[in-house]
Amino acid sequence: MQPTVADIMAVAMSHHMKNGEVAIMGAYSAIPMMACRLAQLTHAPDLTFIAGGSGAVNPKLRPMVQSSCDWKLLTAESVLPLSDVIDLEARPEIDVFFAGGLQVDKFGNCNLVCVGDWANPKLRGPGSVGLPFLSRAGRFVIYTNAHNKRLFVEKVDFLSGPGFLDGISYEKRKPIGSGPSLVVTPLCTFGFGRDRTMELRTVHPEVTVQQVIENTGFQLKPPATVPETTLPTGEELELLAKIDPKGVARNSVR
Amino acid sequence: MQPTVADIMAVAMSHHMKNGEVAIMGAYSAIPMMACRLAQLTHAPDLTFIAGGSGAVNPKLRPMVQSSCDWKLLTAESVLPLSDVIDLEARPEIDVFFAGGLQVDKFGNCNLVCVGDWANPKLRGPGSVGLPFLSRAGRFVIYTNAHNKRLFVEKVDFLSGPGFLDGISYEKRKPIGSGPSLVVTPLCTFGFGRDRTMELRTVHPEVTVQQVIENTGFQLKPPATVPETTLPTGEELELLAKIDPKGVARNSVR
Amino acid sequence: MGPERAKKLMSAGDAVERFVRPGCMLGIGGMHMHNNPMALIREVVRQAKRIGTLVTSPSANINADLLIGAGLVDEIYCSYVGFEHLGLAPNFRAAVEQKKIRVREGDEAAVVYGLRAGMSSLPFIPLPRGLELAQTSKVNTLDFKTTTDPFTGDSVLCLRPIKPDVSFIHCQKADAHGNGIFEGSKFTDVDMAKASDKVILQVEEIVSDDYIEKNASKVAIPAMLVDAVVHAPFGCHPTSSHSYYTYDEPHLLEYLKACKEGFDAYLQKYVRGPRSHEEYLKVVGEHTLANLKEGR
Amino acid sequence: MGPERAKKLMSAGDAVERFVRPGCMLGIGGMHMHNNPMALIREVVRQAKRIGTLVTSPSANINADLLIGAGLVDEIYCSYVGFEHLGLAPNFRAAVEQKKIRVREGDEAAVVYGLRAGMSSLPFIPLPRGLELAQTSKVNTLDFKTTTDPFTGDSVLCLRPIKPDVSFIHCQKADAHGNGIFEGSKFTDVDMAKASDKVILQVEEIVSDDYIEKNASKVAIPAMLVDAVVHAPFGCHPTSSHSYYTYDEPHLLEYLKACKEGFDAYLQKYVRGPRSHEEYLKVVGEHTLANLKEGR
Repeated sequence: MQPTVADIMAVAMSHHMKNGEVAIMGAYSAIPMMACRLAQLTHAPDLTFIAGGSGAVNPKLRPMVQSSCDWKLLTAESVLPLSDVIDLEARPEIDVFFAGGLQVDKFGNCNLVCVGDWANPKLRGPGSVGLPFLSRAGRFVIYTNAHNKRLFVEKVDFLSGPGFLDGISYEKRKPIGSGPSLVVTPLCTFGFGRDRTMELRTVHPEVTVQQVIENTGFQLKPPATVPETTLPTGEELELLAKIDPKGVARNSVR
Repeated sequence: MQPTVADIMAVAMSHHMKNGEVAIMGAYSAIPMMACRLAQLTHAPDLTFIAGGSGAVNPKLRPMVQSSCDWKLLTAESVLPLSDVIDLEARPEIDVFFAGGLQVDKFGNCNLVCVGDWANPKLRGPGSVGLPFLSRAGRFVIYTNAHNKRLFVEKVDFLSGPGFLDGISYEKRKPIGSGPSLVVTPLCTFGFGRDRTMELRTVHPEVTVQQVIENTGFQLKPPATVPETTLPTGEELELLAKIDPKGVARNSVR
Repeated sequence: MGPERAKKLMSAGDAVERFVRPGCMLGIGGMHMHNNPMALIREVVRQAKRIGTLVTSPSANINADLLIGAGLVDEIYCSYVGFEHLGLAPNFRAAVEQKKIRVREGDEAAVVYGLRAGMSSLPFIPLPRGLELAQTSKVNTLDFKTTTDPFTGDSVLCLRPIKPDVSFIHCQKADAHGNGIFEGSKFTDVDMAKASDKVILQVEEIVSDDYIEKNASKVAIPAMLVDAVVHAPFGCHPTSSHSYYTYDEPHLLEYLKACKEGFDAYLQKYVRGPRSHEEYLKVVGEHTLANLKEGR
Repeated sequence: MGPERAKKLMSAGDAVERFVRPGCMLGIGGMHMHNNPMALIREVVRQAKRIGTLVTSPSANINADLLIGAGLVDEIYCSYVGFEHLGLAPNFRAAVEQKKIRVREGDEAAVVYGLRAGMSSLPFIPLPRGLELAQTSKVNTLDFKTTTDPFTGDSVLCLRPIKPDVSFIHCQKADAHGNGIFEGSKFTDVDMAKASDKVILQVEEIVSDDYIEKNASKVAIPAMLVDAVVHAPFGCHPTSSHSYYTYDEPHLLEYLKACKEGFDAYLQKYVRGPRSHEEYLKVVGEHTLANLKEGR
């Protein structure tokens, strides 16, 4: 069985989760949900994850669904009113927040509001939703279903979800969480360097470093050799096929 | 069938409730609960009442119980978390709040905290609980299970539940509700006059005006004739006997 | 036993006519493509009621986009308007880009904490530290202001309470008095009902007083908050009603296409043409509805 | 399928030993003579753990009075300590009158809004207008302070958040991970659990993971908030556990009498004497417990 791009992304996120942690995700998060379920079934049985708006804690994903508020997610361990979910989002207990955006910049800042000036937008996006809570999360993972220069930009046009801000003044703002820790795209994974900017960590199979550079809107200085993203093991692939037999998430990228 | 003192008190409170209103009561409120249920079964089918800490809305009182948080109250129309009850207490929707105290003064201020100075109390009471919300209730009814000079005092030693304060400065404090409207004791009922002090309105059967004066710690200027408190009708007595066949509330006074 | 209680049952048309004042602040429940009170929303379009300010749960969908597309919304206080995996909200997007609507920029915190302040009669609500780092408060100085924490002396970002004049809430069951039960997620709908002056409750099913007594602990919306109960089976279509039916993805895609190719035709076919919710369901078709019930 | 999850089941003794630090702020759930987590409270007395600050639901009963009578409470933040129709709380009353305890005077608003601020990570919480008329805030300037409403310029009374170091909560059912279900009133217990750093959950019954999955919508306390699950059938005695058993009025009257006539004898017979909750139940007697179950 060949892994799909979504499989590779899910496994990268799964490996990032530690046993006993609490994770949360918002809208359009089929891949992060699948990643957390995979982690529970492999190395992190005590991982807890909350499927955003539905209020479902540890949904069993029987079946996997697209919408973050689907009734089917309520086959879970508990179902919280959204108000309780928000209280948890604000607590230090949330170890990992899954985030995305219309734009993501090199400091890991996310924008879901607009392209161009807020008062005169070229494109109006949906809005920030829960992204401002990134400032309070233990750490956060950025995932995207596309990788291009419109998405990965030098500086976001609107700051919905605070990453490392401008890098320099970050410490002065007395951050509560520790900021972005991992970026997973259909082409590669990024981490963050000492200067708090994105650094290319791995490229997915059949993707070249050059491709990543060409599709990223800020400057990358990749090392001489960039390793390939860890591929799913046979066991992981089997589990992914069990979690999502219809490919709702597994076939959602490209 | 002879009415008990509690029957007479319940009927006085029942007649005070209008159809469509919302009422709320706290601890030790068996008689107000019985009064509200009686009103629902007679002239006020759309009266809503909330049994304080239990969170029960319109408990059926099958059976009548002593404790305001009893599980048996949950045979009701809805059961709210206390937090929701408090939100309702703060809303303008609450038309009638039932209140009591260790001390009640002539302006209808209530005290559940202490006799004597707060820092050096002669008697420490339980505490104010929900009485501060009296300031936000549409109006409030004071009920007591005793009537003596220690209870009805010139001025409360601690202001738990604001009535008409000192009378004079009341308007200046921009009250939200309209203050106390009725006082029901084992001896009589009081209303409030233009100077916002308690006025004797009716005496219960076999009680003299002189008895009330002697047992009240502030000066009363009763009119020449004080009518007798309206007695329960045959229908009301029958309903009270149905609501509380074991006399949990009906036999709770004297 | 006892005298008869008043009932609050009425048609969507009567409820909207009676409780939605032109220019009011309207709250709308449901989240993403779930539990949107669409029967009431289509009725607002039929009656062409102008909405002064529209406020929704943290994630609006067609509930907001349809009203905006009908040109009825002066201002929106929003956290997110979109169609999740199906893409952006075309009418919202166009109205903002063409400046046909005023935006009070919000986020999940703004809506949730704002409703909390509204429902608890708080004069304002201070936000947890960190939320001030997002740009939201910089572009919405009407709803976000700063005061001093009286315990630490720190400067703290605060929100204005949200108190809709009237809200539309969909839940699955209610009695004729308005005791409402959710058979799935509650989203921010209970908070919105509590924060609102008037509430119109749209339900799949009217249940008896006896049913409510046996399920009192499931009642999330107490009758005293509710002013009208509207019986509207499939009243969330094309969105889902949790545990009753799933969302109609082909219809939502048809809607998204129509937004780009001629929204008036959509409005004529599905909203202004049918004179009632019952007629709307006929246009959608029994077969489609039965399939959505299957797919829940 | 999948690897085994960690369980949080432990004895009352182990839970109290591990999570109650001397001098801590302890939150205690239950209200009036219902759902008081007495098995845990008796264990605190056995281990003679000093409580820096005790905070309870808006209406405390024997849960607070017993700890105070055992001389273990330095300070109490309270709204009400009493026995409802059975009278005043003798140990609380005596300790305050004899100045053996510090009182942070509160009221229902103080506890409920304070817990809300705590559970929602708010820096402080402003109160609805009118509550400042009561005298509470005048005698408790630690928890009540004034700031400026940034929207109106008015002066507003505010509360300090309540964030217990550890809380004791009783609910009727939980799984081994701490997903807790109330089969009756929730009082302020969910808020308290959410506001606390650590939570010890005392339950009547341990249920399976499967049971929780089938009743997920009834779970009010999610496992992630819970640090220890203590299985203690009749663990609320002499108070009630909603839907499981009623309160033991003769025992409460015996308690009230003992407070006046020699509290050490009561403590010896019922608390320090029995070495565990199981031994306590033997002292109370099977027959008594069976009757309370009948009378629920």
